Amino acid sequence: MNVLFFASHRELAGAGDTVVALPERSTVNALLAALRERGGGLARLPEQVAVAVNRQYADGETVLADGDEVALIPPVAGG
Amino acid sequence: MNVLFFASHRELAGAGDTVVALPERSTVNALLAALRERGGGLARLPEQVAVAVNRQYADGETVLADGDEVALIPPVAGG
Amino acid sequence: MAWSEITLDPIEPEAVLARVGAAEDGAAVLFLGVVRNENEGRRVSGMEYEGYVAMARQQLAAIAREAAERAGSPRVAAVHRLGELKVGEVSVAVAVSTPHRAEAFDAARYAIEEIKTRLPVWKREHYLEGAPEWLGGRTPVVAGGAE
Amino acid sequence: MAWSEITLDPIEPEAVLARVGAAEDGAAVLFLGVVRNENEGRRVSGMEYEGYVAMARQQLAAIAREAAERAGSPRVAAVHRLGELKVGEVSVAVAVSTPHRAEAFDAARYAIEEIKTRLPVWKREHYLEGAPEWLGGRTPVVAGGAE
Repeated sequence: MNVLFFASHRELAGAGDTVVALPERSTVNALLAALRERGGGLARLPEQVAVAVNRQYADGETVLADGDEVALIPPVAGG
Repeated sequence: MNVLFFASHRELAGAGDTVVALPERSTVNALLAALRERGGGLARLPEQVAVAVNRQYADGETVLADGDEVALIPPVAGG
Repeated sequence: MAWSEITLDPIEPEAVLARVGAAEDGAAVLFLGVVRNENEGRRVSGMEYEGYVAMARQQLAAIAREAAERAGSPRVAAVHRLGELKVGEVSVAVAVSTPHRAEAFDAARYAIEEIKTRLPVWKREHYLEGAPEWLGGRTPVVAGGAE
Repeated sequence: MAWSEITLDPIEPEAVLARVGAAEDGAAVLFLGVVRNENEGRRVSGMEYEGYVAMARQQLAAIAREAAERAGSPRVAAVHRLGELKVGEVSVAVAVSTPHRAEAFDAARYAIEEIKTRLPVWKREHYLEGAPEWLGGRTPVVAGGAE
């Protein structure tokens, strides 16, 4: 599954996106754990991260499906 | 003393202004009473009237001086 | 310095907005009052504004100053038009800019509420059918009639 | 229909205002967010806006729709700019028109608060001295990290 990074997260990841392989019916929280385990900048992801699944904010228990567009959302600062 | 009328008051008075002779140290309320006594449209002035003396809102007890610019202010409806 | 004007000319919103703004401001609010085509179920064809111009100038300047004090920013502009206006024309405009948005919203709202409450301006509504009528408004400060 | 846009081009306030307004509306409110020259005591030279464009478009459209529902008027326009902005440039504009003014103020305020809270947009401040920094903002919906 493809995961998008933005702003400060993009700088931590060193890239705008990455591909993550997860067991079927994994949750958003499992995805975050998998990303942190990669170490490097991603190990320094904040404890609380907002996530969007298919461009909608989603909580940690949301179950992911293959083909979902997942994005990590740093604290927003529009306007 | 010169008294200015606007909008609905102007229509009651049939004129934009009028001259009123009052004893020295008369109040705004005395002026209003004198205007009502003239009869005609002015007898139909509302019971409560706002008054400006020298372009400032003034209450009924305000004492008038010769040369004051007095204006009757109908309910305002700006904007 | 807060800016204000009573005018007979059409109001240009962008010109009012251009009177505010500064490098330290992160927010600007512009309010426009516009003549609308309906009031209390009657179809309106236009609005005639009359003012006590000398006093209205003073009052509008005072309102703009007070709004500037509330905003903590002198960048306040307020203009009210008099004369015959058509539906869709702007009768009043208020612009405020401030470092942060809460103050701009608050001061713009304050200014328009005060304008409606104490600016010595009156309006006569013209209808598609029937005679024009002076609109009832608010009495700013009451002098007792009955002594 | 409420209108919204994520854009890379300069925002023209009068064009946003022109998207609202109708014969039945007596009030219009325009809010502008502007890049300012100072933040928390540091002198700012400009602001770099990054967005998750596909999602930001959806969120801004949803915010405009919600503001329109609150206003009871579909005449809501909202636009957010991305890219590198200089001090004094407009980053966000919201316009609302309604028959009466309270609804226009309320809906404009609602829209900008929601934009600040949930629009997936980030800004990196550039300073006269020192390296640019991503500004801390608000976390919209939190996914727990620790399981």
